[in-house]
Amino acid sequence: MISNMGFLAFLRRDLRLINRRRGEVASPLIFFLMAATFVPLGITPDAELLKNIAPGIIWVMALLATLLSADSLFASDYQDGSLEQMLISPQLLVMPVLGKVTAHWLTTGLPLTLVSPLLGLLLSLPTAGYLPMMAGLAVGTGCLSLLAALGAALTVSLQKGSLLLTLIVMPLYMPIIIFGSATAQYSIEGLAWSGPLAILGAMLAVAIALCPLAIVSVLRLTTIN
Amino acid sequence: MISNMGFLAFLRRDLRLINRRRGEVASPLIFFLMAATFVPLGITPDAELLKNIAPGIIWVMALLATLLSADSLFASDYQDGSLEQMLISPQLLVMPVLGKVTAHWLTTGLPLTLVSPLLGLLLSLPTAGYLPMMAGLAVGTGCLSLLAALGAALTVSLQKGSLLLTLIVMPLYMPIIIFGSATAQYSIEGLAWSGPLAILGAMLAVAIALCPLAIVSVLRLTTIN
Amino acid sequence: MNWNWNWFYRMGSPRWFYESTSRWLPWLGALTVLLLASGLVWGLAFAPQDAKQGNSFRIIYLHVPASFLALAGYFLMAAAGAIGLIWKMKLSYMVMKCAAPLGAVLTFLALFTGAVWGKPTWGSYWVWDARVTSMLILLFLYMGVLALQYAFDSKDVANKASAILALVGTVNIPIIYKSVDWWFTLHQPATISFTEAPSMHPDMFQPLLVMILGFYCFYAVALILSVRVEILSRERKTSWVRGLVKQATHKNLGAE
Amino acid sequence: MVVEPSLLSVKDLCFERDDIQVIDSVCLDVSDGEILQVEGPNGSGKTTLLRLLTSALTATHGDIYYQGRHLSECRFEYLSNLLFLGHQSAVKMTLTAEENLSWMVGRPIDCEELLAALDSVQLTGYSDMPCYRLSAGQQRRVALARLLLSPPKIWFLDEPFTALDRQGVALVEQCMQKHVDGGGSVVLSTHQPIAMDAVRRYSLVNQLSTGAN
Amino acid sequence: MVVEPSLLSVKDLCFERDDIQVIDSVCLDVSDGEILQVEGPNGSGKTTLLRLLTSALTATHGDIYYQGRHLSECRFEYLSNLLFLGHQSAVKMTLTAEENLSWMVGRPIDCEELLAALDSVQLTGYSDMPCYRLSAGQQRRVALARLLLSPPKIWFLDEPFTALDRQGVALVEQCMQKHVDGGGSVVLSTHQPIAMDAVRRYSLVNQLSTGAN
Ligand code: HEM
Ligand SMILES: Nc1ncnc2c1ncn2[C@@H]1O[C@H](COP(=O)(O)OP(=O)(O)OP(=O)(O)O)[C@@H](O)[C@H]1O
Ligand SMILES: Nc1ncnc2c1ncn2[C@@H]1O[C@H](COP(=O)(O)OP(=O)(O)OP(=O)(O)O)[C@@H](O)[C@H]1O
Ligand SMILES: [Mg+2]
Ligand SMILES: [Mg+2]
Repeated sequence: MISNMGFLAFLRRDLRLINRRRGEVASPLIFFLMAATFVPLGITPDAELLKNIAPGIIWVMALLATLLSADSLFASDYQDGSLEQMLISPQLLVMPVLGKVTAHWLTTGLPLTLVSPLLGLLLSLPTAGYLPMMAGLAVGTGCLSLLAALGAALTVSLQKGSLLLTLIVMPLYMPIIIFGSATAQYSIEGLAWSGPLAILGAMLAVAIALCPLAIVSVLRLTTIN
Repeated sequence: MISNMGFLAFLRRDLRLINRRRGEVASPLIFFLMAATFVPLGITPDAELLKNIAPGIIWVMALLATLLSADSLFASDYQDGSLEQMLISPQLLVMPVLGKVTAHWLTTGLPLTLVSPLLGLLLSLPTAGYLPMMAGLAVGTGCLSLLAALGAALTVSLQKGSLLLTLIVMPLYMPIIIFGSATAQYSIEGLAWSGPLAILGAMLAVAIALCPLAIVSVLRLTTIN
Repeated sequence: MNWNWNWFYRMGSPRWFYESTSRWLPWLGALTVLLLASGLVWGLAFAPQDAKQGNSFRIIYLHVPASFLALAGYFLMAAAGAIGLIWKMKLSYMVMKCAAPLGAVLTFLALFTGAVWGKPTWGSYWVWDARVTSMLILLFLYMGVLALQYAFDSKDVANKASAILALVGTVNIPIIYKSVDWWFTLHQPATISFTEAPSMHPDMFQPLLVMILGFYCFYAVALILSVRVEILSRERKTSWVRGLVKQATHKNLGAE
Repeated sequence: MVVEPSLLSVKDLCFERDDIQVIDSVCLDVSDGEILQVEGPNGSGKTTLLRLLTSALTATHGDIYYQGRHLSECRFEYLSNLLFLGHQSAVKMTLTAEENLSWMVGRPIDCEELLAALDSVQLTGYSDMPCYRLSAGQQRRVALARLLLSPPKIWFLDEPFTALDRQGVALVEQCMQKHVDGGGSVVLSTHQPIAMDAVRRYSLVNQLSTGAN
Repeated sequence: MVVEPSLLSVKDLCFERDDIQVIDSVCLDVSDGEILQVEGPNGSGKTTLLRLLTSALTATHGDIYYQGRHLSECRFEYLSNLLFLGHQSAVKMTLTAEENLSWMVGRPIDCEELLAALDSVQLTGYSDMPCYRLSAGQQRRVALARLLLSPPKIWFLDEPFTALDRQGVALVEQCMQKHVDGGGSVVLSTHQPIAMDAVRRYSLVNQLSTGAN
């Protein structure tokens, strides 16, 4: 009974919930693509200029896509009473929460990482930048999902939480975005990019260890009403 | 009875609903400011480069802020049955819908316009750009709100509509963002910026005339289930 | 007046569509194969090399027809949606639904061939040229319609909602094209635009015409085929589809 | 036959959703001063029928007449004379009881009348508390306070007794009695027995389950 | 006094929310094979009490004992033996009835058992339909099918009869009877009369409204 309520069960259920609405699976990918085309439209089509800002733009986009989809992470579970059922279940909630976050990453962070070479192409990213950018995104979006889940847990009991969530989570994203875009930037400039990537990895490790615990206690706190 | 259910009534009610969550009133402002600080972090702190991309960045931010807050425009009314009550009320729904959209604009577009000089300062916008940028934002964000409302109406009955909404609305935003950022760009380059502003104005006029009608018929459609 | 509209309503009947297309689909299919095969062989093997671009220009025989149809397909889709909204015709919704993925694929093909072509001619796969940008936005419009179509569980609502979105998109397409064009001229001197097509040598142009015709036929065949599949799945409970199924199984058994 | 046309008359109403016939040729009449209870097991289509009658849904087939005229001719008049209370009660959680009520009534109304209505539904101390702080039954009472303030002639009530205690049920019954006595009509659906005599019943049969079982 | 400790025993439970005493020194005992009905008008704190007992809320004061031991000592055991069904029924609208049920039961379960449970709640044809296409009562039935599959000893049911037709109410009563006969216990709140004899009542008085009126 307990094993069934664990990591894999939640992962499977959330993926199934997301998959039920077929339009939704592809949309993080498309959002990413679409938002990236806005930049040249609003700024400049000049490849020379775009090249410089490409990694930064891609990271800002990754961040916004994660945030946009995060507010529904716990919202529907809260409204229909599933969250309450989770909270009064006997086992520790850490694994279920990690399962939910993984499902979120699999449907935002991972597709975004996979589509990033295409964005690099659109924004004339130099060839040296592709591999580090993908590595950085793969690791960094994990952190993004975990932090977004924390924000979602904090705002779950508020009706209109999505903007508030952004406010809470954004400051926490600062270091990730700095090191993330640095990873690509370093390799473009010919420097060793393992440094910022290692820092990202360390942040991910800490986030995996601490965030689920924090999320669980925050959920216990905010859903009491 | 009919006059009470009109434009002003909905405007007043929506403003009150938004105001009830005090954290929400300031948040578009703060979102705007915060997102703008990400740009130098992720991209470059170089003022020369920033100057060129400032209007574009501000417009992309305006757009994302509008989109982020749009998905709750009709969602709560749908869930608690208010929308059904609206739809079976005897009068035409155009005025109420326009009231709701105006409330949305007053809490996103308007504050964004007001705070934009500060962002210009952060991103080293040249002095000549301030006035045209504000004028462009004031007019353009109106269009953004109307189109976002159309997207919100299309996705209101879907549980996880926020990403889908982005997908639907973004392509429609392209002309607005082009002319919007051009307004500031022109004046910086010393050209007459009344041209793009006039086009924005024309688009707003068309959107005000057509969008509410479209929104009403879409709402009648999507809420039937 | 009545006799005047009869054909129109009969045309709206899925069964009529299915049965009449059964008759002339093979002919259209044969014509498509003929046109595409001859156009390809002519264009790829016999047309002269381009003076500046060498053999890489031959991709034009895919690129231009795909681009044409991508755009035309959107208008067809929107028109089908409008007919569905106004005359509540099931068949035209089916046409709209099937035109969306087809158009999206063609748009992608145009983008892809353009990008591949861009590498030898422009030196990079992607350039923010006006027409290229508006093509990308067209792809997004298609995707919006597709996503909306599949997001609703009620087929009726899905049809109407995506029809409305397609219509809003058609209002926007000219605006988008104009604004992107204008934006392009604002930002960039026309170094690598292809707005003025170099007047082509007739030996190059004739196979292109054949290919464009072939693509139109191909589009028609693909659309009709997928509409027929859609009809069968939607009308599977009706007696005439059951009859068809019975006939088909009978034939299969007879063959064995 | 009928000399004086009945208030609401429904002829052969059908509703199909995704190829399932949810409502199958319903014919009914509601005259002034009448209470009609739509009955049927879960899933038999009571909510769907009420939503069809309030024109929140559009029938695939069949006609609705209001005072003898087809609905398409007098839609505005019909909708102005109608009140609908569904499973969802349209109470905004972040607004107070008073704000919710004044909004829902849909006509200018003075504060005392509002407070009096809230008093009658036993929400005396709660008028300026946001509704998410009320219990399930109290939230329902906010919506029901509309019945005390509403001029419309026909009420459509979908399970009005949900979440109400005994005293609340009695109150709603009282409201309905008063409305009917004043010449209004009520169409309601409920699974609880009603302690009123003037109730006529209309039974829906569950199309699908009769087929499936 | 008590030689055999009762299953659940509550001493002097208080709950305060925003300085309002919602639950005021509740003392109660539930023994094996007993049905306890928590009574009280709307807003008297029934839901709050049930949520306190299931530890979804934390009491400001007072103790809960499970089989004689304080809850803090045997939380895991208590929670594994408990089933709670609240106003919100935790049914996911986009999942099918079958998926919802297999998820909610929380233990590996084979398909036939699931279908049999759905059959018993009269959802025979509906097992693979997404739940938003079900009627209010049918959605409630999906949640109630848990009762047929649940091993927990204590059931906490908050208004289980909401939206159910007469046959559905009888079914739930039957379930409760069977559960109690097997040595389980039920704590429920409802405003509808229950047609069972073994029901003990516990009355809550409405603190605020008695003060206010
Ligand atoms: C991803 C990149 C590209 C896209 C999206 C694209 C898109 C289009 C479109 C939409 C058309 C049809 C225009 C119409 O409706 O008349 C077109 C035509 C054409 N394209 Fe491209 N194109 C791309 C790259 C290229 C490249 C790299 C070349 C070669 C230098 C090229 C050469 C042409 C030519 C010669 C035509 C036909 C001329 C005309 O009818 O105006 N395209 N392209
Ligand atoms: N989230 C909340 N915040 C503050 N107060 C609340 C909240 N929920 C309920 N209350 C208050 O607590 C009291 C008890 O509420 P509760 O929901 O327990 O009542 P109940 O007995 O279940 O009523 P009902 O029969 O209507 O379901 C009520 O007076 C209510 O106003
Ligand atoms: N949104 C929907 N989409 C498709 N089918 C639906 C939808 N809502 C209800 N149905 C189906 O229509 C039928 C009638 O539903 P309806 O809600 O009208 O029943 P009801 O009589 O109100 O039941 P209850 O007593 O449970 O409220 C049911 O069989 C249900 O499965
Ligand atoms: Mg119902
Ligand atoms: Mg309660």
